[in-house]
Amino acid sequence: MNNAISYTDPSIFCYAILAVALPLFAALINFCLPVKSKAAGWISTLAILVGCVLSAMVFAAVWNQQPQHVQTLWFTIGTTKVFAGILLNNLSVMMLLLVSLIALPVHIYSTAYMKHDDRYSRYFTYLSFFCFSMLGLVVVDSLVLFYAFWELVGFSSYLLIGFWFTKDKAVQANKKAFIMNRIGDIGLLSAIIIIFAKFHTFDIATLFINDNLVFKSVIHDGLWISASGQIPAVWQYVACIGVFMAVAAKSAQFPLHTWLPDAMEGPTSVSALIHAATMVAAGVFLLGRVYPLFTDSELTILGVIGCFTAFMAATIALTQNDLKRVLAYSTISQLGYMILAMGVGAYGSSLFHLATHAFFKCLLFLVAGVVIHEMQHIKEENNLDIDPQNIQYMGGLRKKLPVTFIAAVVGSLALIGIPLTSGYLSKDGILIQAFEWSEGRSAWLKLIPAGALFTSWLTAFYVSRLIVKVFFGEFRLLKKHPEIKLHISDGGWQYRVPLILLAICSLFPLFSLNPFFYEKAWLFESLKPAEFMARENIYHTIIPIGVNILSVFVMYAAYAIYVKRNTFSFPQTGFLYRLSYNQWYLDKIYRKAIVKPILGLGKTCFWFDRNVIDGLIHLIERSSRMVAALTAWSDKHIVDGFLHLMAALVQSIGNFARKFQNGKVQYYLYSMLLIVLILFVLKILI
Amino acid sequence: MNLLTLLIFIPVLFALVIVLLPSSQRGSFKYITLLATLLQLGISIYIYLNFKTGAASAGINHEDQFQFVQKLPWIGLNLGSMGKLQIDYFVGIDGISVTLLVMSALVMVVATLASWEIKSNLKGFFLLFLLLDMAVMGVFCALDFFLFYLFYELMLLPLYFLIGMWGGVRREYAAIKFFLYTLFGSVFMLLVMVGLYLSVNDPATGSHTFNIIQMMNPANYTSGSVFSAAAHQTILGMPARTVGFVVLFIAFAIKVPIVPLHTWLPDAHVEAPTPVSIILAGVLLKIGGYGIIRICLGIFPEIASSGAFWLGLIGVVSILYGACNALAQRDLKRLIAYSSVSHMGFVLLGIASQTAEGVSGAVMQMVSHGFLSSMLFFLVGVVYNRVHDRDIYHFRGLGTQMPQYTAFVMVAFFASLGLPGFSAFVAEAFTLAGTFKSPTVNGLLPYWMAICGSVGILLGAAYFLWTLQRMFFGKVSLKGGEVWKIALTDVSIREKLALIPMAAAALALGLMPSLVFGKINDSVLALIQFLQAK
Amino acid sequence: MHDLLPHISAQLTNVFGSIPYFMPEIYLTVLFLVVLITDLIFGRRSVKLCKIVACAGLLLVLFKDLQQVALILDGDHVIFGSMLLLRRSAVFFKIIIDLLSFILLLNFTWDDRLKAHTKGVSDLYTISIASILGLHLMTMAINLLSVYLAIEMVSVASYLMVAYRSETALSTEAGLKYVLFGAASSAIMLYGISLLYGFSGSLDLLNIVAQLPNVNPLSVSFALVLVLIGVGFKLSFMPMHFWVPDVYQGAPTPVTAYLSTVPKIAAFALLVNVMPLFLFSADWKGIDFSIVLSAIGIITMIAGNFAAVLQNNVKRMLAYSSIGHTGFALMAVVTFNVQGLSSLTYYLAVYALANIGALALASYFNNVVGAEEVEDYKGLGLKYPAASVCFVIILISLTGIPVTAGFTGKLFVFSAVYSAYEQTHSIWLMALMITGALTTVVSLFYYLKIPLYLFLKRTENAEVASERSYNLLVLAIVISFLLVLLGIFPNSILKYL
Amino acid sequence: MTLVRLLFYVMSFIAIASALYAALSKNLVRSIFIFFVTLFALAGLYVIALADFVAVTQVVIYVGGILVLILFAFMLSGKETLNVIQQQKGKFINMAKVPAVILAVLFLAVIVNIILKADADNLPWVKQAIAQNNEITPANSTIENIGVNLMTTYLLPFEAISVLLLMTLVGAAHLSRKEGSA
Amino acid sequence: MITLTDFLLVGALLFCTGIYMIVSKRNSIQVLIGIELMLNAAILNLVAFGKYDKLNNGGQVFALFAIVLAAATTAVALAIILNVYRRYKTIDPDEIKNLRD
Repeated sequence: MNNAISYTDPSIFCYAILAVALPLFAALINFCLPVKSKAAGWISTLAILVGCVLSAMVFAAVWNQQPQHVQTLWFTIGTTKVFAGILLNNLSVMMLLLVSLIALPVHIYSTAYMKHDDRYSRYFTYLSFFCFSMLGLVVVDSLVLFYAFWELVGFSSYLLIGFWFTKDKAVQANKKAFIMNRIGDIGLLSAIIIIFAKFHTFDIATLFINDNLVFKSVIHDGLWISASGQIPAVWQYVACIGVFMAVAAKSAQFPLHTWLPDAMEGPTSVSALIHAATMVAAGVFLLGRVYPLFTDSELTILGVIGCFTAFMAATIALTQNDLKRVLAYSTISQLGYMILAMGVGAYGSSLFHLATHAFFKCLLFLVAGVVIHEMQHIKEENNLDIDPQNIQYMGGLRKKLPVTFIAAVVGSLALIGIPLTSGYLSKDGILIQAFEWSEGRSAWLKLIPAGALFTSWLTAFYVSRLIVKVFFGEFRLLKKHPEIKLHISDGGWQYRVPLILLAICSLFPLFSLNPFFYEKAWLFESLKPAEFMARENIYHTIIPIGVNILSVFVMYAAYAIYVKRNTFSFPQTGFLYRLSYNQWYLDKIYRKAIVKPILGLGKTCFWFDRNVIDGLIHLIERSSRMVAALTAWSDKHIVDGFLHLMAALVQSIGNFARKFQNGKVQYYLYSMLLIVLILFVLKILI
Repeated sequence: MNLLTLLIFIPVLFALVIVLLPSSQRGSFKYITLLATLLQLGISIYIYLNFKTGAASAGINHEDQFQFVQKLPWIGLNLGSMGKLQIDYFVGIDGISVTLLVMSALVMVVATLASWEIKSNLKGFFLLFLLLDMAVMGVFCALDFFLFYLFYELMLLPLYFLIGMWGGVRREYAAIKFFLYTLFGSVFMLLVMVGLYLSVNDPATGSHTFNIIQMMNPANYTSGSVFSAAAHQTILGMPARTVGFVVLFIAFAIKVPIVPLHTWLPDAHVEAPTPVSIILAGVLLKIGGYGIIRICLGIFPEIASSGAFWLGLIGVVSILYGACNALAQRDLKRLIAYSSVSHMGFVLLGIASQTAEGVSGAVMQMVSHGFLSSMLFFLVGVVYNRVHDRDIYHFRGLGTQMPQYTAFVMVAFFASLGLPGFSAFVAEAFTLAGTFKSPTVNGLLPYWMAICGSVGILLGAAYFLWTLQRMFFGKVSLKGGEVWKIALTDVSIREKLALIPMAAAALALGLMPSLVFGKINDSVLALIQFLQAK
Repeated sequence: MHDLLPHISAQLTNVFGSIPYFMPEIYLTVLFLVVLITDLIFGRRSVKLCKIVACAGLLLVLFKDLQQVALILDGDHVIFGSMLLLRRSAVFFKIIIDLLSFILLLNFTWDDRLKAHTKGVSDLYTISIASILGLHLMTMAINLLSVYLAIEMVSVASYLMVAYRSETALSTEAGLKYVLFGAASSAIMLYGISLLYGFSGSLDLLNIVAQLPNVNPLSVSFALVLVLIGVGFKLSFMPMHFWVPDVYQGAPTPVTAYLSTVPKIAAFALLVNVMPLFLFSADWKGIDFSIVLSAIGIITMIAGNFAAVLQNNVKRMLAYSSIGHTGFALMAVVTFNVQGLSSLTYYLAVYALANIGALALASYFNNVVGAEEVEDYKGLGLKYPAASVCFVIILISLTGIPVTAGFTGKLFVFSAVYSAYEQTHSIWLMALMITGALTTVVSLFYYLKIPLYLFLKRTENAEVASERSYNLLVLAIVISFLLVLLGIFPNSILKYL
Repeated sequence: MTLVRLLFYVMSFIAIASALYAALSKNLVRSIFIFFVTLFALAGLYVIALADFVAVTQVVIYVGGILVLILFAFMLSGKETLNVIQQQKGKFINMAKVPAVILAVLFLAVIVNIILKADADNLPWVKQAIAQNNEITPANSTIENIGVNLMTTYLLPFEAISVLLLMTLVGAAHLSRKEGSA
Repeated sequence: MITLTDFLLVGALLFCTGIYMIVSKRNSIQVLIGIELMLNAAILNLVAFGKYDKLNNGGQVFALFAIVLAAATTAVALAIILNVYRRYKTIDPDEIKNLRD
């Protein structure tokens, strides 16, 4: 135990560890259960429920207090001691609570949602395992462990995306997700290694919090200098790039975002927990952890990328017809906001948005789950060949699914950022701070807040489109197949309770008693940087008003376009439409520009192995017949294939030696005498 | 009785039993072999538990710091003017050997369990198997170069026959290729060994010696001898010590194997029967790495430093080249064979870095790869035994067909591709950490090598995931149709017995790397210190 | 006569004094006569008797050899005027030769083809005993006359043995080639000897060396080259090796075993007796024969080993391999030091043992399945496991892979050369070693062929011949056992060498 | 001395000429008979070199022994054999023989060269022998000397060659024997 | 005075004639004769030098031994040649090449 910490209450750590470990135990127990056992769901839920309570206790104890840190020696390698421990500060306890809080409704929801699956207990095994990884990720204190949980999160996500592994699309999606995440992992690993090589420690507390070694290091004259030595400055950039790659992969930022929409092949409850609320937020969390590593210019780049991602994803979301895909792109877009916030120094707002987004996006996904579940129900009942996720078939569901509809509306408004919702508080904070930040910077950088602003209107549009298409108007499927009968409802309490719970959490009271001023939110106040300026400039007033008024217009426009159909509609063949519909063609580009060349490289290498390194013997055989060819190839043979070269050499020397053995004794004598004579003469002459 | 001697020669005792038993008892051979390997495992674990750590028992270049030592005069001749010939039976272990020893013992047990599939000519098979077992253990324990070489060469022949007689279709080609490659390396190693022997004098007796530990001390070299560091002799125009290092390195590098000396490996692995593949991948490749650490680095430390860049480069090339090749394979076994090339590249990279992290990582990688590759080959063997096909394209949806098997495969694959929690992650991460640290600590390797190495990890994910997706997921669709469907039963108890220890070992090492690091740390530090002192 | 009178008594004293140092050879002569008489009296039916007599007698000779070990403790002895030199190495060579000859004599009747010879095998015993006598002389010869006589004695006996199975074409063909090649070589050698004698006026090599500085070195070198041809014929090094494959293949297998081993050992003994006299004479100005021998060694290794790769006939392959081994042994010779000599002795003994074993097994497989070509060995490994395993062990030893005696032999030769290299830094020695190592790998190509066919190739033919040559099998097993034993504990004989 | 000298030249010429004829002749029998002449001429040369005993031995053993042996061998094996063996194809000047000629000439050149270089007549030991009266003069009888030497200095080879001859006898007899006869 | 060099030259000529015969003649017996010629050349040398070796008679005794050995070798060679003739119906060494690579 490290006793450098001033205030230590051991029970806090026990609670925290227990909160992390309980889901693991649940996973282990579930793994041993028969695959169809229904007990699994309740075991997992119980684990997360207890975990949630414990997290709350930890939160209460640590929030706004001194960071708590405890560690024990894990192993020693060389002279380096690698510690394992727990670091509890505002950031981690917030995440701890957030994750367990989101996970709880999702668990409850899942018990119903996965009820009929053949591998019910496997699902909860994986889900609990994910919770364990995610919770572990937020509390660990060492970069090695952080990386370990980081990968485990990706791994459990891999398992869950591919949960229906007989579905080819699901399998391809999970492979893609894992490899994309792997790219990020490599970045993170490189960054960790660089940091380790630089500071000789993996301890996050030492690096970023207590001693803040990273912050104290400087870049000077092309060297990255700190008390522990110096390395070329380029490696500081590489480390940042590495971290950014990790963030981009996990939080689905351009250019590594393409896995997230595909990941929607997993069960919807999984999408809600992992791909909306928790795992994708891990990237932002990572940024929060290693924030001091980034220099100002690097943060700017971060901001640019975040802004671009937010914008791009929003444009794509405009035209998607798959319910979950729209939500996926909106997630990407919102994550872009968070990264942007980090980039512009709005550290607190970013994390605030992370928290609020977790609730309302999870809510929206669960809503989508209900809708899809019901659509699936219709499809199976009537033997239809439709995609249950396609919003083109939906409409008017507000009557059939009232609870779901209300939840959806709350979630959407939060997503758009309409006042009284939590989304308003966090998003406006980001916008305002972005504008403040751009103050006094070059004109190009003004594009960042502008882009963010524009994106928020786009958001308003596509969210409205979604809600309108799903819940308003008339049921389009019924129009097409008038014969079908509808037996759909909101479902049992396992569906409703989570929805209601989350809907409540998406409103402002949880975060702030003042529904209009983001800086009054308690979460923000605890996380904001010390030098935060009070509201004194014009942005604090203009932006909320401007944004929201225009948003309302946009929403109405959407309603008008999709329900009343009394105004213009989009040309569905335009370039912009296609660009958006095909997700900016990024997948195709990746396939052509990266996947194919790599596979090609593999094939080339193998070809090289077979034909050049290995096939030399055949080559030599042929070339010995063609003397001309021999010279051309011999170079390669000498370099690579000495074995086969030797075989051929042996043969030719052997043949040469054998040539004398023609069975004629006089010839032997002749050769002998001649050789002796020649050798003798040569010996004398030389 | 010295425990190491016992450990080495137990297989021979049991082999004698098998020789004496009539063929009618052939059913019992496998149990006898299993007993022998289990006994070995027991002894090795006992040794492991009783292995003392601490700077005073670090080993490396201090004879008195080795443990479980047995030193008996073996061949001693008075050669008149040429001094005395001194060859000892000298075995002992330090931290680097002990973990490999335990790993090998466990792999041997698994290989025995995999030998159940062997149906023909059992007597010959198990005899050769036990002989190989003995040689392998001997290599890890020998501290006399002559003895080392003896065991080293002794591995060749059993393997040749094991591959050649019980192997696949192209077994002759594979066997000969394997044999020639390795013999090529070792014959020249013999020359260097003799040169070293003539250069080194045992200070205690004054005679020439094959003692590896004595060879590490520059003071023991007679002035003016070929390999004396002070003499700056040349062989064919090149500095003699460089030549010596390169020759030894090539000999071991063939075993490791490195690109471009690796082409024997895919063939040998593919054609070998499963138990032999397991031993090849699990143990034999480690002997190359072990040899490089113990002998190349130990005897020629200054060359190892000046040539570190090239070693590292070879390591990086092996990592990337192996991984690229694995991407292109259709044959599952071949894929795994190439992945071995890639993974063993990390060993070389770590060794080249000459940092504590790098070398520890390399040793860890050897141990870890020992378990994981054995497991992987065993898993391939499971499918191959059932339907005699290994083509990835011929299978689909095995996850439904053989769920438990798939679970094991996933464990093995993810462990291999470096999922945290398993040993390979710790090994590869620290190898890379050591590599990256190298420029600042000793300036041997450039920074970019670590980055390139990490790309290898990425490629590893690609081919393993692709295989998973292709073979195990999706709807069941098998080339052999219903026949295969019936044949492809899930893993049996025996197979589980073999697989679970491997998976458990990999997991245990991943969670508690100190199991390995704790034992090797002192030795590694001593080695690094020794290398820096030169 | 008057001139000689004063010397006669001294000469006679010398002769009588020499006899105690000559006991093994006297026993051999008596043995020769006994075998001859047995042969004559009992005729063709006497094979068994001849064999018993010959083998028993040889054991006696061996015993006498061992007694000689005591005689040489006080130094070298020049006996019979200056005809012979009895020294340490000669005694060991003789012991090895007799031991191996004993095995070979046993072996003669075990080969079915040779046994079936219509004219009986008993004459072969007579001839071989005489040949062994010649070998004994060769190991000790130090006088041009005794050198020539010994070589001729062995050669003539060899011609007879090769052509022994006169009813088969191949045997006689081999005989013809051998006799023509051999007679020509010995004629050339004799010419060289006559020149040497002419240049120095003496037959005693020690005197000759003393005289040579006064003669044109080029002329002496030429004479020596011609003499080397004669020795080289026996050793079959390049370019005197052409006869080897044909003769080894054509000769009866036990005879091949004989030819490829003991005369070679004796010839090496001769070489190490004679060459150093010239090389280390301070006044020697002619050709540097250590370089010549190095070059010859390199070429011989290459020619022998590389040509063997392409052979399919087992005996022929072994013939080529024996050429390669000669080259390797030459490596030990060129060091011309004590270590080189003892490593040479060890190497040759081990090589000979292994080669005898290999040919015994060739005989064996010929007996049981009529196999001559490598292809005929296909799949025999599992039918005749004991013999096949022995074959593998023996071939491993020939290749020089641990833990067989062949490896230790190679190791000792390498270390001898290495230590010589450390002193001289001669590039030739390095080249020799590298060639030696390379050709070891090459030799694997062909040695491995036999295990490859025995074990790896499979055959549909499932029948197992009932008749088995147990004697040969036992011999092979004993030899393999010895090879492994010597591989692990080379000390047991090395400490005497 | 001139007579001896003349005799030497004559004998040398006969020896060489007959040897060349034997070498060039295609007819075996003729070749054998002309070889007689060579041997006789050589015997004459031996006499000139004051080795009368050797000359006699030459005549007895070579001419009487070896050549007769050769002839008898063919006589005994039937006339047919002789005919087959005698038949020779080809022309007098045969291109195939050119390499052989070149080899022989090369050898001759080398040997002559080294003989001249050696300067045999001025070798120290020869001079010493002359000085110490160790030279055989026509007055000496060599036979006694040889006899004594054979029994003392060369006793060992003398005895050894007897074994050799016995062995040859046994072996040659064995080879020449018809199969099946004991 | 007949010099030693004269003898040596005669010997050399005979020797080379012998060499020519052994590599060129198409008849084993003629090859044998060639060998005899070479032997005789050597014997001539021995005898010629033997003149200056009265005491030891080295040259002459060696010549005697050489003659006897030549006889023995010839006898063996003839026996073999006869056997060859029985098997091959020829004694042309070029025709007898069953043993070859």
